[in-house]
Amino acid sequence: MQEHILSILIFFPALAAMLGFVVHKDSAKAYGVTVAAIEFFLSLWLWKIYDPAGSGMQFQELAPLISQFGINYFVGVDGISLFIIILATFFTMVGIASLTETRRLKDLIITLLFLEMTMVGVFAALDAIIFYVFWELSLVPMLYIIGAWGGPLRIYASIKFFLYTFTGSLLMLVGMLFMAFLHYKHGGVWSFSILDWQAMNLPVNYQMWLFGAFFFGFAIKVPMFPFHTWLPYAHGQAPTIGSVILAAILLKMGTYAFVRFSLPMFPDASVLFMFPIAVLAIIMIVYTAMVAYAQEDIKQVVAYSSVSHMGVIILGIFALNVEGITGSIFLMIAHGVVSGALFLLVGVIYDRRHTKLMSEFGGLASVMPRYATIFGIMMMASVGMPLTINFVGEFLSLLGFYKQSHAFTLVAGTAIIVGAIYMLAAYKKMFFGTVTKEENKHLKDINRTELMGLIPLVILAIWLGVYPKPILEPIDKSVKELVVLMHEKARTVEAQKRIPDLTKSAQEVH
Amino acid sequence: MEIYLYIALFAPLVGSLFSALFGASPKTKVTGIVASGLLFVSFVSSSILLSYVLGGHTVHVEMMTWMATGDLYIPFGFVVDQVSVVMMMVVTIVSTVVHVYSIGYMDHDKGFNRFFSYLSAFVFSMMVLVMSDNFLGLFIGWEGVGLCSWLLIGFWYHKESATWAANEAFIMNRIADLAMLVGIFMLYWNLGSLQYDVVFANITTLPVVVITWIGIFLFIGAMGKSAQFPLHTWLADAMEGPTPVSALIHAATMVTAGVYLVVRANPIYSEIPNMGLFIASLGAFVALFAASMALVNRDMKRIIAYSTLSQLGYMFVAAGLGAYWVALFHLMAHAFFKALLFLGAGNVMHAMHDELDPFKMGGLRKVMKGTFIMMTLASVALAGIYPFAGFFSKDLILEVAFVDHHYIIYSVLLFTAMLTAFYSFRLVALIFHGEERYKLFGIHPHEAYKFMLIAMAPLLVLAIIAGAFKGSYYQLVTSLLPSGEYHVHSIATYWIMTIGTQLLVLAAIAFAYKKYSSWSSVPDGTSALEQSFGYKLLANQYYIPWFYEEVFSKTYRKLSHCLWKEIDLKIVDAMVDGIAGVVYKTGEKTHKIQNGNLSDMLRWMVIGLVILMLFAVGFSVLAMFAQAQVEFVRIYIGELVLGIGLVLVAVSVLLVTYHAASIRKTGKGR
Amino acid sequence: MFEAIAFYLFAALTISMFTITVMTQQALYALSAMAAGMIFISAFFFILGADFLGAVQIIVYTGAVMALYAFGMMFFDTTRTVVEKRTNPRFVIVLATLAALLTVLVVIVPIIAVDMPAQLPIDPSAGNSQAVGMVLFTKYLVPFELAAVMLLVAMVAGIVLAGKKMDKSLTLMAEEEIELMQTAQYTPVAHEEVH
Amino acid sequence: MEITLTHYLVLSTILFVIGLIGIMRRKNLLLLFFATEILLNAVNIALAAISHYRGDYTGQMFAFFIIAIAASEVAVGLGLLIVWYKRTGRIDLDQMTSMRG
Repeated sequence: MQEHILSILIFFPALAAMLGFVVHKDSAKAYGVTVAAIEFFLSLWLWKIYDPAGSGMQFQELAPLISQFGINYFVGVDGISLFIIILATFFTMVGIASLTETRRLKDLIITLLFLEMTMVGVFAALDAIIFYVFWELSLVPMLYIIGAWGGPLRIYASIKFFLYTFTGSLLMLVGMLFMAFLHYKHGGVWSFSILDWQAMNLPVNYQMWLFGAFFFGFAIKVPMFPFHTWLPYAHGQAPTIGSVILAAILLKMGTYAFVRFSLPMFPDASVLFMFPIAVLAIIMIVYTAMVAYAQEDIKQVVAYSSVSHMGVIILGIFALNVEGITGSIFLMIAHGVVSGALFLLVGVIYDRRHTKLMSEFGGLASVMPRYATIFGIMMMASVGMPLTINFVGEFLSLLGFYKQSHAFTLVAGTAIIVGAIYMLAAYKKMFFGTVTKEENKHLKDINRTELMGLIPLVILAIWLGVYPKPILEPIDKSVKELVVLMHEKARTVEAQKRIPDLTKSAQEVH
Repeated sequence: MEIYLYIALFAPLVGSLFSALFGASPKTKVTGIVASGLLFVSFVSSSILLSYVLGGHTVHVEMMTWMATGDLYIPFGFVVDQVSVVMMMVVTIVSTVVHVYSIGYMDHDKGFNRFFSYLSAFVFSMMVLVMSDNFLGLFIGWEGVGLCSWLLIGFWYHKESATWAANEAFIMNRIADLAMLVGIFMLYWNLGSLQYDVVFANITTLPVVVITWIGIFLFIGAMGKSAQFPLHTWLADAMEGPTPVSALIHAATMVTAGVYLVVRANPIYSEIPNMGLFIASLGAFVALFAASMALVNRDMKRIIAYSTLSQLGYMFVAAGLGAYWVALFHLMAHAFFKALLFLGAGNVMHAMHDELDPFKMGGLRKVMKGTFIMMTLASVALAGIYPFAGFFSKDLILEVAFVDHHYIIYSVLLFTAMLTAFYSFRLVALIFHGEERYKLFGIHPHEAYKFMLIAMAPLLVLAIIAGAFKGSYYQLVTSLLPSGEYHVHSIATYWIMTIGTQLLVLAAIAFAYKKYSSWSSVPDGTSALEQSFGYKLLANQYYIPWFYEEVFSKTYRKLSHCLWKEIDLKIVDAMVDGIAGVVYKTGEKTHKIQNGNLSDMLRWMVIGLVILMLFAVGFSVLAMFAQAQVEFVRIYIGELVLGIGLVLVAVSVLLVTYHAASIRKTGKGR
Repeated sequence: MFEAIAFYLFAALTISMFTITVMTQQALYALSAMAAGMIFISAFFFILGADFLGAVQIIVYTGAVMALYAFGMMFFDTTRTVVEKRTNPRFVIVLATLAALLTVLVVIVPIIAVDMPAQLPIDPSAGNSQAVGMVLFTKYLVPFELAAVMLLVAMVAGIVLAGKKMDKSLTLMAEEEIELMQTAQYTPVAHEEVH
Repeated sequence: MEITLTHYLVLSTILFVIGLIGIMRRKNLLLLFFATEILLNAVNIALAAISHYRGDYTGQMFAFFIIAIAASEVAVGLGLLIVWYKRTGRIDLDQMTSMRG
């Protein structure tokens, strides 16, 4: 079973979803929770049997699909993808467990389980075609979730979401095909294996074009400024569960792909485009944080804040050193936990009042103290309070990028200021002051179902902030391999300078 | 000894978590008692550690790894050495007193349990801050106290002003924290470690420019936490919090964290003397600046807050001039008498039903004898009268400035000392002497609980006798900090200086008493003094908060609104929608081509054929050029292809439009 | 000299015949002009030494194709003048010229520029028909057979398509019957014509 | 006064133009067929000429096959035309709009 653990992880939810059609609709939720829990424990088991000392991809599985074009079913995990997979299974479980939706619940759960398959698939795929297939497939369930269970503008939002991300990924597909062709030209055989591609040594101008092609696909997914506008609509219209999954996992696909594709395949281009991307990331951080401050809808605040944090992740990735990349991968997980939790929290109040306008609230701290407390903890995690999960990631990302540019880091560091501004302002508007609206006076505090989803997230947010080592170590190991590979492949002097030579520094120490 | 270290550190955390368990439940005295008890335990452990450190040892533990990646390795490490143990003592003493006091002060408050949870959490953060053995650990505490400060300033969250002040404090501190983070980044990338011992051992290997930048960034961090100009406005607004909070956080401990940082990082600042001079000058400026604002203020707590600011200025003068032990000593002494002053003010507030204007009080010494004595003595200590604590610490700073030949700083500080004496006794005189103006407002003041007064007693004692520890303190800390006896060489000068200062201060006190002890009316803003420009300037805090609000807050608000409405929605998003719209409209417009008329289709076919062949010919011509090895064509082949392609597209578009026009014409004709 | 005169003569004739074919309003004129044009084209083939092709041209085009057209036209009302589309003639001419020039360019330039070697060099010793036969039955055997099959299929298709309802004759049927038949078979067109 | 390949190609082009003009202006389906025949013949001339001037039979072969294809096209096309005429009584292109997009 161990050697097929990844296939089981990918296809178990899909299988369960298909079986779900015959489950009676009253027991659908129990069924969904059970399946998601089993999947989550399977992923935990994957972590347990994952060998932190081992190098490269583990639990590789390879089955030929179209062998003359080198397309294989090829999956595997390393420290980078392992935790995002666990995060995905975790959030599906938490999401289903805390579902309060009543309309067509069974369909929703089945959709979510399909979505889980695609998410795990994306992060486990080592073949570009498999990766692409899961990447695109993930759009479909999300399209349904937004389009079927969303708010009044759901059709517009879901179509915008779909077309926007789809357009980006088409460019990515072109890039992939060209990569495979280059591999064919170079070595005489077609290959879509990511590992083969990482071993290819491309001329700098090829790297630049390919980097650009991949960049659009990833950047729209992240979403980077100025491709971010689909996100507020999607979040604004999506049901709570949709927003949670979207923010926690789907956005990570973009940043993960940067680490998996762009960095190891095009190290020179990464160095070359580092500063333009850093500028975009900084605009993303500051600009979206300011836009978040102007929002009137609490969900939009969280949506824009998640864009802002994604900027820090991007910055960390393009630090191109171990500290920065490790930090940004950790921040992906942290951001997943925190923004997922924040969206769940917004869902809680939306269920009660059916509005997300902050002006409708005020003084909730006295009516719903538990809710206010959890929201406060998560808000503090979001603004990067030390000993919460976000701080570790943000600190390492910024620390890493400081090596590349001092001034940019200083500007990007305003994230911690502007982040505090919009979050505190929003918190003040919602929770502080006196209760002015009659409807708010008798709001029920958070109930058990909701706590079930939120308490684990709170624990996670603090536990990983205090003791990030179990996660940080495997990530660090894989990232080191990545950086070594990048340094070896770097052709330009600039790239060799910017990407640290780990082998040399290791020798110096010993 | 490690066990005591852990007890001292974690007892407050346990207290906080214990109280947090009852956070949403109705008030129980238990939380207050347990939290205070645990703090006392922490205090005892600190004392044991102090005696251990006095024996010449230090304790250094590494609890566990926090972050480790790449070359970065940051543990949760704690160190109890001569400097941190002093801070630990100050923190635990003041916080124990404040905790016990708060049991009485917060007696009638609904958020009693919550309050103790926050307050103990603050103490824990502060302990982390002072005990950490690396810069990032310090940063944890640094942010932790910021968080607790936010929680406690906004404790009465239903008050708009309180939550506003809380946010202001947090955000201003964040600005400074960013600089501090950058300083930490610089340390890491230059030295590869954030441990104090490693950093301080290797700091001299760096170029001076780098050290200067590190020093600047770390100091900006310190400026935020210690509310130095221009990041000072939050401190006065922070007085919205409950008074014990002001005593503990905004007088005794948190605001002195900046001074602690500079003292702790003394090996860095010793390398850059110019920076030190700048710090000292800024400190002197802030001392005077804050004292001037305290002169006219009509809010009891704000007056004391400005006084705190002013004293922080003193500490920075000492630290900037390299007299780190003096700075730390003043920090300690100041913590005692300023906390006492605040707690006394808290008693008065309680008695006066949260009235803060001293002009509406008067004559309270009859009903609040204990408080009156304590506040008077605290003010005496603050003014620096012999033999109270302030005399030993504050006059020492004056001496330092004098001995180092910084006469401008010296005279500024001397003048400030007079102002300090004046505003302190203006406050005392207005509150406790003169007519009982409160009767106009129908208030019936009463003395605070006995145990609150008893709780304050240790502070009173320390405020009086702290100066006596100077010798042993000096012995203790100079084993870690640069030593330096600051004695005026000539005995005569020394005596003239000391006695002169005392006389000036006494004169200021006398003036204050004379002017305010028989005050009889409540000023209503019509007197000539209140109309004068100088008064208005001071009363409005030099219009700096107004300036910040108008220039920064409003701009930020407007800018962000504009970014959202004008740029995000109207440009970025509209661009995307525009592209989609163009595609859609093109489809709408051109679907007429598919009118099913075979004849038209044939014509389109010919047009398409022409366009495609134009492309083919264009490309082959280019290929020919490339083959002919025309250098520029080879270089600009991409651009050429693009250009010719564009021209071809333009031609085809022209053709299409022309044709479409002709189709429309025939359509009309039909 | 003789060759030049022949070329220009036939060129002029062909062009004028085909112009008539394209421009005339009478279907019968068009048919006749085209038949003539086809014969003149075969003249070029003879000039170029492709005797066999010339013969095939005359036989197939002027014989078979034109006969087919002539028979086909018997079904239609050919006496009516043909109504043309009202389009900008200048545009049509420009477009047609451009297309023709480009086609020629695309096809010819590589042949001339690259100087492709002859794949099946003309053998002067053998006569044209003989040589064509040799090539046709060796290298192009399969295409040739395929072409034969295709012709057969086309013939069958032509018969089947044209021969449907041969038993009914529109000329002999009464108006109502035709009407009935037409509406029953094809109503949508009649409706769409209204718009 | 040598007749070169260029002469033939120009002739072929002119005939092709005529054919294209026919295609674009004819509305009567039958006459449209005529125009396509002209196009095919124009190409045939070019092929035969190239074959001659380059001493290569390939051109002639292609012309031959083109003739064959033209013949079958006429057979099928006329059959279809007759069916259409039977249905509608007209063979105008304008009425064939069932492929409207």
